[in-house]
Amino acid sequence: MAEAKPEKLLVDGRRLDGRRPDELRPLRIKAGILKRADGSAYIELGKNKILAAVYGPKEMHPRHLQQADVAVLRCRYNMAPFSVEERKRPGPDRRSMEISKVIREALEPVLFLHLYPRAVIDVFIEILQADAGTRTAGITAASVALADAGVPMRDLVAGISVGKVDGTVVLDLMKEEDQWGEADMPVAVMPRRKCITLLQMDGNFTPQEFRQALDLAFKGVEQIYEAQKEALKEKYLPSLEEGR
Amino acid sequence: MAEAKPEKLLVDGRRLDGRRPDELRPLRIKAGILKRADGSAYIELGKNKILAAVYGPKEMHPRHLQQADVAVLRCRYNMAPFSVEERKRPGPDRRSMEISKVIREALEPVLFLHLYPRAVIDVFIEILQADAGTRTAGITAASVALADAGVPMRDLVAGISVGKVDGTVVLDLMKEEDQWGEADMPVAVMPRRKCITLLQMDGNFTPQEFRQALDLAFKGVEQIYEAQKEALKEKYLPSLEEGR
Amino acid sequence: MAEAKPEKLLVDGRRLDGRRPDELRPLRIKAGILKRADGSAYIELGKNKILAAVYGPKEMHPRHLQQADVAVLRCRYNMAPFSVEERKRPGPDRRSMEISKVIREALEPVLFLHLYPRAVIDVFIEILQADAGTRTAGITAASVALADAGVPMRDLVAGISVGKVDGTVVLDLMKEEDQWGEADMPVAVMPRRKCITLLQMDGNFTPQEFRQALDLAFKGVEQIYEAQKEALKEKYLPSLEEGR
Amino acid sequence: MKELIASVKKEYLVDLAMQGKRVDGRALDQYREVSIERGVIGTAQGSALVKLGNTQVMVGVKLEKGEPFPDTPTSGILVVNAELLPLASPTFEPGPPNENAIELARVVDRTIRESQMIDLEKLCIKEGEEVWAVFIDIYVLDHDGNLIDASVLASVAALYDVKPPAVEGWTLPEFPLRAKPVAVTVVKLNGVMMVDAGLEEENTADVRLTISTLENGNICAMQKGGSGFFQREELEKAYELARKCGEELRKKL
Amino acid sequence: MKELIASVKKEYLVDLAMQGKRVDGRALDQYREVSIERGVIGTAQGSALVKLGNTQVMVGVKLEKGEPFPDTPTSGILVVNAELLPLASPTFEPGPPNENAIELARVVDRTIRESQMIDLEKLCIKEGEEVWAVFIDIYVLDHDGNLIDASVLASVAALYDVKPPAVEGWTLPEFPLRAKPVAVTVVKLNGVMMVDAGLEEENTADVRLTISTLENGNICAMQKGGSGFFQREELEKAYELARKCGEELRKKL
Amino acid sequence: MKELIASVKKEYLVDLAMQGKRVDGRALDQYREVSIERGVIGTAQGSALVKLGNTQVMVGVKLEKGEPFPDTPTSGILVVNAELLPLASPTFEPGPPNENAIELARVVDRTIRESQMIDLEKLCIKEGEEVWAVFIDIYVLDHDGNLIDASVLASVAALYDVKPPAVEGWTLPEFPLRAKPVAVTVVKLNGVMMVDAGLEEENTADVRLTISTLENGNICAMQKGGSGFFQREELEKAYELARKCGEELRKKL
Repeated sequence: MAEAKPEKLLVDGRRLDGRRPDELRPLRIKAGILKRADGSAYIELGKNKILAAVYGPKEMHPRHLQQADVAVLRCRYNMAPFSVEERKRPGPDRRSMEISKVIREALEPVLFLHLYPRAVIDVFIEILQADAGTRTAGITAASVALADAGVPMRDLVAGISVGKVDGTVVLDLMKEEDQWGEADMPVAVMPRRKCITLLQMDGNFTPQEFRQALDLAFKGVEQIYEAQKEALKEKYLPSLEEGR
Repeated sequence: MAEAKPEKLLVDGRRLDGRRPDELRPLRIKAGILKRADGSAYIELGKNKILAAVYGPKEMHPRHLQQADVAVLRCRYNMAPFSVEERKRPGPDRRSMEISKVIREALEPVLFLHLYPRAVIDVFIEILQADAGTRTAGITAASVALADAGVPMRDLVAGISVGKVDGTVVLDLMKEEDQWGEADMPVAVMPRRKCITLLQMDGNFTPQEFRQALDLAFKGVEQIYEAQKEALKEKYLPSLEEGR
Repeated sequence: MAEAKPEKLLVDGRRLDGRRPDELRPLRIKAGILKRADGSAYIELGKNKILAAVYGPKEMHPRHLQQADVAVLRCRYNMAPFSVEERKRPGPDRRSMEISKVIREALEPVLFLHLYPRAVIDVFIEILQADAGTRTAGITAASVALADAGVPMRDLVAGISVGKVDGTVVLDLMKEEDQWGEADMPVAVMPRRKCITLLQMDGNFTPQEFRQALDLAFKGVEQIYEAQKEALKEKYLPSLEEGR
Repeated sequence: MKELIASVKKEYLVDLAMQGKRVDGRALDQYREVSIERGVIGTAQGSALVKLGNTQVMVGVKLEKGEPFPDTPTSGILVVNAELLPLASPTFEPGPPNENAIELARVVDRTIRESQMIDLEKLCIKEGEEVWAVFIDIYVLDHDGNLIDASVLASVAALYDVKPPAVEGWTLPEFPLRAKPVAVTVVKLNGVMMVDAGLEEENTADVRLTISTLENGNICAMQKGGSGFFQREELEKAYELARKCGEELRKKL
Repeated sequence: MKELIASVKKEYLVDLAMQGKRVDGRALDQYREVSIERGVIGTAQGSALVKLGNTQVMVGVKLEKGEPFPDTPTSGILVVNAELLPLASPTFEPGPPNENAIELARVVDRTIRESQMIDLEKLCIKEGEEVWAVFIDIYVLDHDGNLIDASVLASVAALYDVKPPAVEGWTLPEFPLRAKPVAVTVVKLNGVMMVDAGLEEENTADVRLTISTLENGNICAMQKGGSGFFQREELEKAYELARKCGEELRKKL
Repeated sequence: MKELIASVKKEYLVDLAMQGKRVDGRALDQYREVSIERGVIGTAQGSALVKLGNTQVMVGVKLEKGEPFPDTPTSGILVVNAELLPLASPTFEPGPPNENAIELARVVDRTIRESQMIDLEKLCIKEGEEVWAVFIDIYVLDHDGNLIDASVLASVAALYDVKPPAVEGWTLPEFPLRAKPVAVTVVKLNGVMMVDAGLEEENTADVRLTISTLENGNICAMQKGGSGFFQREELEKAYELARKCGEELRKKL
């Protein structure tokens, strides 16, 4: 299924799908779509289709995993076998274990874990269809799911990837750009406080490009934050209005 | 080792081994043949050679697996590496995990698990030589082993497979019939109460054939039940008579 | 990387590396070379490079593994992926699991495990470079590491391998002798009490050769014991002398 | 797959059942609202999202070239895998498939395989060397009861959603399908039989029987589950429910 | 493999041993009743069921074609696997082989391999490409002590039970065997050495030594086990027991 | 990788940091003593032992022939594996790599891979069939903080230690290397940024950022770790530290 690399990823300032360098792909977020989970969210970003669910805070079992003074946050990022071109064998691999860790560390800063000693909060992120940027889109969905579950938060977390293609710094890499581009930098941000809670990078950035990339990331995060708030409003406003 | 399919599985109303459609293979059951186990039984049905052993009721460890109001029944169906034509890799596979589950659910209805809160009863079934119908023969042996262990029971459980070969519903499929036949339906029954505790099927049955198959199964189970009682008598009668 | 077997392993009473049959390879032991471990030692014997570390006695977790009246000794013998010609896959295999067991049983006789009920002592042996005789050199290092950790001991344990090459019983097999020789017998001994705490053998020994091999082993162990004591002196004498 | 539910709730469900009623007002032989959405996953060759009430099951079908099994050198390969995702229920835990996930996958596998709905012989590329492998991945997203029926529905719908020209190396005119098996699971509450149990009904029942049928009413797979038992005549009744409800469900495929 | 036994029982066994006696009346150098049944499993190429008193070990031998190891391109393959089945003892648990099962398999492996009883060079079919693999599966059915000796006996008996013409593709006139190694395990109770320990003796002893010998009295494998130790002169004594009892056992093969 | 340390100790470290001081007298931008020993393992094609103060990391590089990945048929293979050996810390446990070991290996992998220091295209032997695989095994021997920087240093040093003629089948004039990436990890204690955290500093800090740079100051890999966060301007500062300290470290390679 390996496709050939296109000659250029950027033609006349337009990307393969017609976007400008600083443009997000089409974004859609929906809160609260699962019945059993305490909180849930669904996100589509370009061709990414991702489901996030939250259980807890609830008592941690088995007990020896409890922390006496704080709740434990557990995250599991997982790809469906059918989410990528070549079927992925079910179960965790090294990539998904690392991603689960950085996602957890991206969400921890906004949670008041000290409010729930001995408890656990579980965050599950399922990639149903993958098109680059799944970890950051997963964070975006997970923080909506946490809010939907009623878990108190300092701020939301919004994630986006920035990168470099054909020498230009661009926002929100799609699959082809991720595959053939020169750099990829996933970023997660607390949108109100402007704090960076996830930062990874591979490829080649000059210091100047690094700064540009951060600028773009902050710009993208603002739009994502709006979509997050919209999704929560969409779910809760009707019931709030009913309540009047 | 794959053998060619014979032209016919049924010639003049006789099967490959000379049996009529409603005939069992030669059956032999022996109770109490292991020293360490609390109860045990050995069964030969055709070329099947199967050993079953029971440990318990005993305290469940680790404790967090205990059930406060009931004993836990655990079953493990396992095939010896040398029990089949091509050596089987040791350890559980998906097939044996499913079979272990349906065997457990076939035995549970006859046990008084509420008598032993926090306890566990372990049933181990080892297939030493396999010739089709191992799960049902395993149930037959396991229920004798449970009786041998002195576990109180509402009834025994007797298992047998029925199927369809060359369009005819037949009792107790042998390996060739299982491989090339048109349907296989393992059944387990509480012989005195006529209750069905295991029922699986794959292949193709008309509703009428399904009914016929059930009739045959009940007929086969009666003979198996006699052999089960005989085996228990054989072990316990001598000591009972000594006791006089 | 398979090399051809040399025509002879013993020429004019000299071995491939010039040693006589009853000679050890160059030996160097150093105690206390790791900061975090409670005790540690490093050994070079020929081309073997081995690190041993000890943690404990400390409380055993999880608790259900505690023994009410005695400390548990755990040993883990492990080969680095780069320690052998062909890269070894990380993680335990059947060989290392067996070796870990016999090493534990070689060390247990010198420890006062009854002094530390509910505790655990962990011994880790890492083979950084392998050249035959790793299990016995590992025991030699481990017992120095135990002493370095301050664990009370009845005696040290010194290990060495003896074997047979070209019909002659020889001390301390090197890799080529292990590979092409006719017998290999790892031995571990409490040097002061002359008790044998590890004995394995494979190959072919006449009863007479077996006796000769034991003689050689006891002879080799004496030299190893001296090197062990030297290593401990080297580490502790300076501080003892300071203390005067 | 059992969850603890309050005994007072159980008693209420049993009482209702004895009167032929159910907690959500359905008839004993009535399914919850059935929704089948096809083509939901672009990276799969075929896909479907099935909802039975709040239960949601997604299935993706992937086609890949592979080696045939030595004993069936001219036959394609069918692999069915089920994941009880931890996001679907507080009782599902991460890790390799447990016995419930394995049973679910194997009952779906038997239903598909024994119905012969896929003409596996047509999926041979080169005898003994290369065949098409059909991977059916069942992804349980929200567990509100009756996963088997939902999984069979989603698997069959996803298979019928396969558009073969999209697969590299594909030469057949179409994906070779020839039947529409449907599974109907009947549970028993204190002797009362009902179909499409919701989660609480499922947890109150002590036994279930799944019967997979074909267009002509023939049975291609069965599976009893749970620690209870059936009387002979209850099996007849279960078959009637399976035939009748199966026909209804098949119309939606 | 240690089980807890009451300390009063242990003291009794030790007292008996000090007087040269054993709980079941045997002499210190005497085996329990030895029974060897061959050809018990039709699906195996060779098989045997060995009983040492109440200890029961079954071994099945399977022959299959396989690839040789790169460093021994002209040599057949020997694989020994041991399963301490949970039905054989309350202390055996389901799961992959633990260190006791692995040690058992490896001691049997070394005994068979180092005795050179199988002429592995004859099991080469095509150099570097195809050889016969010999799988020895040890199945412990009832554990009443001394599993090593029983397993070696059953393995050697099962190998001699192999009837090669029954194997597809086999061309040699016979299965190439040329020795009968026998393992004798000696345990030490408070300094007293005895063979064929029953379970309680085994659990009372703090150390054991297995010595595998050949027809000519040569040693082909040894293994010390347990947390105790041996004096030099005890090894001499152990060898004498192994030679003498080994000869007796070999007669039954 | 967090260990519990007494809160009074934490407070002391934070107080020091606020005054621009550290517990061992170093400056905030100062590494502990760096020692790099090459060629320590004869069975590896390249090896190095790196010490950062008491932290010790050994790396062995092995070259083996292997099959290329289908999507990069002309490219050699790079495999990085890290073992947090239980002898290196009371908090490391035996078993398969946990998330900390995997993260460590993957950050080293990205640094090596994205710097393009190994010319993988030159490691192709036969397109689509055979290429050289480069195995980098990171062996953490003593954990006193800052394992990432030590592991990158040891890996790069070990790669430069590779003497290709020693490898069977090798035909290139040399092992094709072309860059020296260096990782610098910055931790933040109550807003104060410092490099090369010792264990206690590491356990007191709530966040770290690793920046791997090339000779020209470009960045080839980054990784944030820990449950804290960074402000935008702190990233600028971290980059400056990475560039400056990276240059110093590179001189030792």
